[in-house]
Amino acid sequence: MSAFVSTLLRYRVAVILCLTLAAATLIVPGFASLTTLSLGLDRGSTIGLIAIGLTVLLIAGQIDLSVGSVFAVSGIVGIMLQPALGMGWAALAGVLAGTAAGVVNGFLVVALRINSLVATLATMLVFRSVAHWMTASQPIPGNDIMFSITLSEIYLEVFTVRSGLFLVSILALHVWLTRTVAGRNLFAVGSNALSAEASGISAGRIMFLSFVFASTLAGVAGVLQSLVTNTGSPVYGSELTVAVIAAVVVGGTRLEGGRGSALGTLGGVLTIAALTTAMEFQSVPAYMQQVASGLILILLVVLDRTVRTGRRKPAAAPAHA
Amino acid sequence: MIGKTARLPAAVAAILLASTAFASAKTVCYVTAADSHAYATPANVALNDRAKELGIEILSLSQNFDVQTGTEQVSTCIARKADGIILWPLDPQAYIPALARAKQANIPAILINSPMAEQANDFIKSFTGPDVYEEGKLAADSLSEAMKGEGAVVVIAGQAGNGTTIGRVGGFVDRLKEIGSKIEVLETVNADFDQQKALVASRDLITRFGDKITGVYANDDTMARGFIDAWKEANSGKPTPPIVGINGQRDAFDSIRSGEMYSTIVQSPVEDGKLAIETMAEILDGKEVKARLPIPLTVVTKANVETVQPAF
Amino acid sequence: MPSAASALHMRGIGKVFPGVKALSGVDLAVRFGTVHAIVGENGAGKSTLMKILSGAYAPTTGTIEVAGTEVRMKRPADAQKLGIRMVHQELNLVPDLTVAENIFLGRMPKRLGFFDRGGMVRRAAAILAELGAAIDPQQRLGDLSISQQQLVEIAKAYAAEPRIIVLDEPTSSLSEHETVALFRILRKMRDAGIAIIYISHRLKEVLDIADEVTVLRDGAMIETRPASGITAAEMIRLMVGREVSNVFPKTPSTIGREVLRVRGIGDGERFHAISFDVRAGEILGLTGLVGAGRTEVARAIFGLAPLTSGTVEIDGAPVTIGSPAAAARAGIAYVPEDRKGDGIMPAMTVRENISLPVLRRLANRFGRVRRGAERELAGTYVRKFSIVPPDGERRIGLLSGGNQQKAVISRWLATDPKVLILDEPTRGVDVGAKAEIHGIIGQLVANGMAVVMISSELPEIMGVCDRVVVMRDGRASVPLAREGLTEERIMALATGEESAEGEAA
Amino acid sequence: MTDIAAMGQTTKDAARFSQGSRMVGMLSRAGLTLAILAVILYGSLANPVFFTAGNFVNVLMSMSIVGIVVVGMTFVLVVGGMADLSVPATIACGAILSLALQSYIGPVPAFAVAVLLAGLTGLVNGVLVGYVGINPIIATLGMGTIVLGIVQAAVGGVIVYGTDPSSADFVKSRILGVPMIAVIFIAIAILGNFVLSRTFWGRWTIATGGNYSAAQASAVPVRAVRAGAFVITGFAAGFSGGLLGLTLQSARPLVGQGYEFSAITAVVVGGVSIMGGFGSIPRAMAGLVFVQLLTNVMVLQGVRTPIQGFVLGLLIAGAVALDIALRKRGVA
Repeated sequence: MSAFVSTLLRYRVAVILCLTLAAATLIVPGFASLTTLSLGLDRGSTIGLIAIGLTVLLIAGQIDLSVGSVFAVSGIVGIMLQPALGMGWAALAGVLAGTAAGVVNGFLVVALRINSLVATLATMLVFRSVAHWMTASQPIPGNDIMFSITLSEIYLEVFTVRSGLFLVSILALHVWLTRTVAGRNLFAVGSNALSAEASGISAGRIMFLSFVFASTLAGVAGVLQSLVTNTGSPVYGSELTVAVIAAVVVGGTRLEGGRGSALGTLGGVLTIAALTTAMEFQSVPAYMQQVASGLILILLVVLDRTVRTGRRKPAAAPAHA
Repeated sequence: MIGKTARLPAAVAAILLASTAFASAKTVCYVTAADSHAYATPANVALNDRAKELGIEILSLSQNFDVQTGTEQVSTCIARKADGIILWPLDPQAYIPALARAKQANIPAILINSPMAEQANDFIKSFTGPDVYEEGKLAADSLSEAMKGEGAVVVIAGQAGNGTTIGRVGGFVDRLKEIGSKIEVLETVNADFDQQKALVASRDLITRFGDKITGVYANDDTMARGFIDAWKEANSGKPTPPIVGINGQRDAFDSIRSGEMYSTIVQSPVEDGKLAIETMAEILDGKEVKARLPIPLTVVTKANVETVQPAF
Repeated sequence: MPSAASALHMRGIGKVFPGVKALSGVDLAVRFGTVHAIVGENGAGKSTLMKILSGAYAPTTGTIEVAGTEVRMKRPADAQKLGIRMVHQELNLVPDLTVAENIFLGRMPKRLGFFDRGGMVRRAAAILAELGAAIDPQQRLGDLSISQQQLVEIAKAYAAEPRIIVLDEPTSSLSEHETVALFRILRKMRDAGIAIIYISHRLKEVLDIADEVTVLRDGAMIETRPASGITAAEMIRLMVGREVSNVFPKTPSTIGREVLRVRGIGDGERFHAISFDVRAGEILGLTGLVGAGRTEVARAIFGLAPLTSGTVEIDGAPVTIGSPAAAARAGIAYVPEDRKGDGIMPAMTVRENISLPVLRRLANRFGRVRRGAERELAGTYVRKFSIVPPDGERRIGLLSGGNQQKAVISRWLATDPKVLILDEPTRGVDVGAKAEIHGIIGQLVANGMAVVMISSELPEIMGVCDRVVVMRDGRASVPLAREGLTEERIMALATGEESAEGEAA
Repeated sequence: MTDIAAMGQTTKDAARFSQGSRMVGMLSRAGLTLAILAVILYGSLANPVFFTAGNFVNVLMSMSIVGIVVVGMTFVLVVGGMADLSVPATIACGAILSLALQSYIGPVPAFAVAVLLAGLTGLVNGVLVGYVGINPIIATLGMGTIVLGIVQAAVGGVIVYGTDPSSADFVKSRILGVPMIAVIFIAIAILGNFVLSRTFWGRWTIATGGNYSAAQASAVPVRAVRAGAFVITGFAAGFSGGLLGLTLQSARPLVGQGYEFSAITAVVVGGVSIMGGFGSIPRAMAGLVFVQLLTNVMVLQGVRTPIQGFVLGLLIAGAVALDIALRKRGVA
């Protein structure tokens, strides 16, 4: 295939994003505006923050289905403890709750050697019921609505606290992945754990930390969500995990581990955010939105395949997470 | 390759074009619970149709039962500078900050179908639609009337943590206390408004309590049907204990005729939708509206089953 | 140089696995600035000994001294801190990182957590140049050929500036002239005072490179001798504890009609215009440098990879082969190169491994596999090829390499193919089993089967084959008759010093 | 000759390759049987109604719907396909169509069409996974959302009611006291077991899961086999969806929610390796029975619904961890 096409394929995420934006601008009146941008970013940032953690985890060759539940638990803790600790410390506690959840996942997978898909399927259920337990299945209100409102203030026409945090973190992730030794070691572990071990890299430690990192970020996202809505709810984030995994994979990160990029994830998150926003502007029914995002997911993964089959590896090597 | 990449914008375009065009009329932002649901769908349809008659443009966003999506969608509405917001809350308070910002932006907002916590009242012009808490109370009355104020009931509730569930269970329990009835609640199980889950749960409840069950309260008719099926499996021929459901579905009416159910509470999605948009229209015309505009709730028993229209 | 200081001294090393005594009382003394070879059949305990040396296993008994001081190694990292580096038989590289990143894996040059890619790439390039390997350090490792990766593995160990370097079958995937290059490097390292421990089945190479030779048998140390004072024959005797007269016996067979005819096949990438034919009762050798495209040709003929040009004929009738299943139907069988990866189903029993390609035939019309028939089939081959242990219900993963290989061959004989393609059938197989496998191949051709045998080991090619096709850079020479063929001639063709393009045939 | 090299290597791969594993396999299966007995014992002591024919019939009926999915899911896990997350969509497809089409083409054809379309979804999954080589999680996730979206669009999102009561009566009928639906489930389980453990296709499935490239080099049509597992699951899910629709006589698009995880849970608790190449229908069924009995006991004991999830989660982790621990012991 021609150089041009292969370039298109290499930057397929960016291409798809641009196409989406272009199409939206043409078809949706008033789409191309700063408000839309800030909206998209803000909506993207919840998924995005979790996606950052999951990107790291997927590169390490692991997966975490429990992020949605962690999201809820952290939010609840962050709200519940407000009377006792005050807003700031409560928020911190919420994030730490996420960290703790990550420790549990990491322990199950690294120490007990349980396949991460199974382990986090289990913790997904456990953390979710913990959320119901703590709240007796009732959403709990926070102290200060005004703070929630300021949290969703828009600065410089574009950024909310959330979206700002998201963008900064993902750029940091990009630098970390590409420029630091630890970042490269992460790829090594995801690509071939045994070799990494043999080269003196502690694969177990890296995987464990990846789980902690992922859950912590889910915690951050959860706390922010709860602060913005001034509510801790046991049902938060139940729809989230799938969306996040989709965003990361659309971003070209591979579930088998060893490959992925922060900017790709950014692209994936923005694509999905843009798509949703655009379709909502046009009152496209939710189920049609599902079809669209499903199609994009499959399409991009197929493209990813076609790029890779240029390589020596047999086309349909069994895909093991 | 090119072919593949080119197909995407086409797809997006198709999807986007398939939807309604944009106009300069007054635009009302309608954040609905879902666009694929037995009750919500007819309500949405009614609301949209009435809006056309009133010459109002509707921008409808579906939360698909996800609160978080909903809160974000309210922000979308604000950013779109809608002239009004009709919100179908799935949580008693999560939307409050968003509604507060709507008020800051001078966008009038009203709630449809489900109530929210008191703090919300400062930010909304009105709450139209059935009062799920009220429904709980009505159910309590109807059931204790059927049970002569004594006996033991099982409650088959909806999703844990869901606003409607909280209202309908809360209203029921509080009302029983209120009238100091001697009815005891044996057990409350969550069946997520799902007939199969209700069926499975009911089987276990029937095995567990057997004849102790002298009354049943289901948060909606679908789950009531689940209990009836379970009961028939367990002890065929034996008449069901008095069962009270909510919604007034067509098949619930049949069950009432055949005596399998004691009563249901009709809340018409059509009324629900219409009332909401009409109220919003008045607000847009600068009229004052009542803070609480209930849609009629009718308790349907054998007595009036032939005269009342089923909700859907 | 007897004066040189002791680099490594292992005393009374023993290792016991549940139920198995892997090593007992092994003493090993290696001096700096020498190449110390360790030879022995599979299961003699070489790998275990090396795993202990690399810190992967802890010895049950015994002590280890490195440079005169006793050490305890709990994990590979410990060994590496002591300057011990392994070059493993199965590569220890990371496909998704670049060559440079692989070479410096685990010890990338850092500055405040950040690493300078430029410096790393430059150093990697320098090292690769020193090793005379033409590899771009920026390339993704996964895109390299196996032999290139092998070189990267060696570069990786070398770059760590080790005091002791252990090479486990480093030439198993290297071609002769790459081997020569490797030896040059090894000598250089030795002269730089590094202690080199060299493990190999290839005794000729051992005699080339080693200063001292230690022979292991059944987990015990038999003898250590200066390489100058030992011959290949002696080594074999010490290894197997018996005299093996002719290593490659050639069983005579009558050569019949042409069975497989390959004309001008190519995959448009790794091999082009390959033509040859094999006759009943004939063994055609397919050799050449690794990466010359031998395996690719075999895989393509067997339908594991697509052909873009050329024709394949069986018994004069052209066949189109889209999948291994189709190949099997056409009467082609293939015993792959990578036994662990492409050969055996470790979790399955020997019986299940053997019956796999013929299951359909063994199944009744409801698809139910007839157990009796299956057992019988497996049993026949287990007996015929004296597979040890003689138990079809044993998990194949537990068998020795040689016996696994015999089972894999049996699998294909069950389909009674017309053509059998064997890809490095005796790699990593010990001397005894090697002879057995050659015996089996002998029987097959004697019964009129046509065999294509891929091998890098010239003595084997010379000993076993009737005709030889030499490949170079994806092109094949004309088939050369065995008579008057010398190893030198083959090397000349393989390395391109002499050219005899195959289009002629 | 004992080959230490081979031993060392087996310790790396799943320990089940080792000699000890046969014993360990039995041990872990025995463990599950013991666990089931323990639950039964506790149940009967804790609750009088637990150990009654009526209750066991309940459990049987409750597990039938998901059980049919479990049969398919077992194939997916054994072939190394990890999981089929499109199950909720295929169930919805089966349930909605088998009811919606009744009035047009009659109950039986409606059911057939519904199952066929579900199978078609499975086929697309299979092609994406087996032939295009996409990670199963992603492929089925994507297909799931797409199909569910289409189904919702098709019925405009409202509840679909059955129009043919006789079909309901059939499903609810009983044979010697055993509910028809359970009979169907058991029949399917037996069929599935036959295919997986006795036929060449089953052997191919296990081989492909065990070592893909070796199976391929052994003339096993690996791509088809991988795809097949997903087709089987598609049909199974469609079938159970159809039955679900008939029992309820009503169906909503989200009717299948959660079944994918319940199915995976049962299979995994049954000790089927998620990495493929190992497992059987009986194991999966044992897992299913255990989970169902436990849930039943919890409900009878009045454990709150959310807490049940907690126990279930611990259960999965516990079961798998135990299994792994046992295997490790089996090796070194």
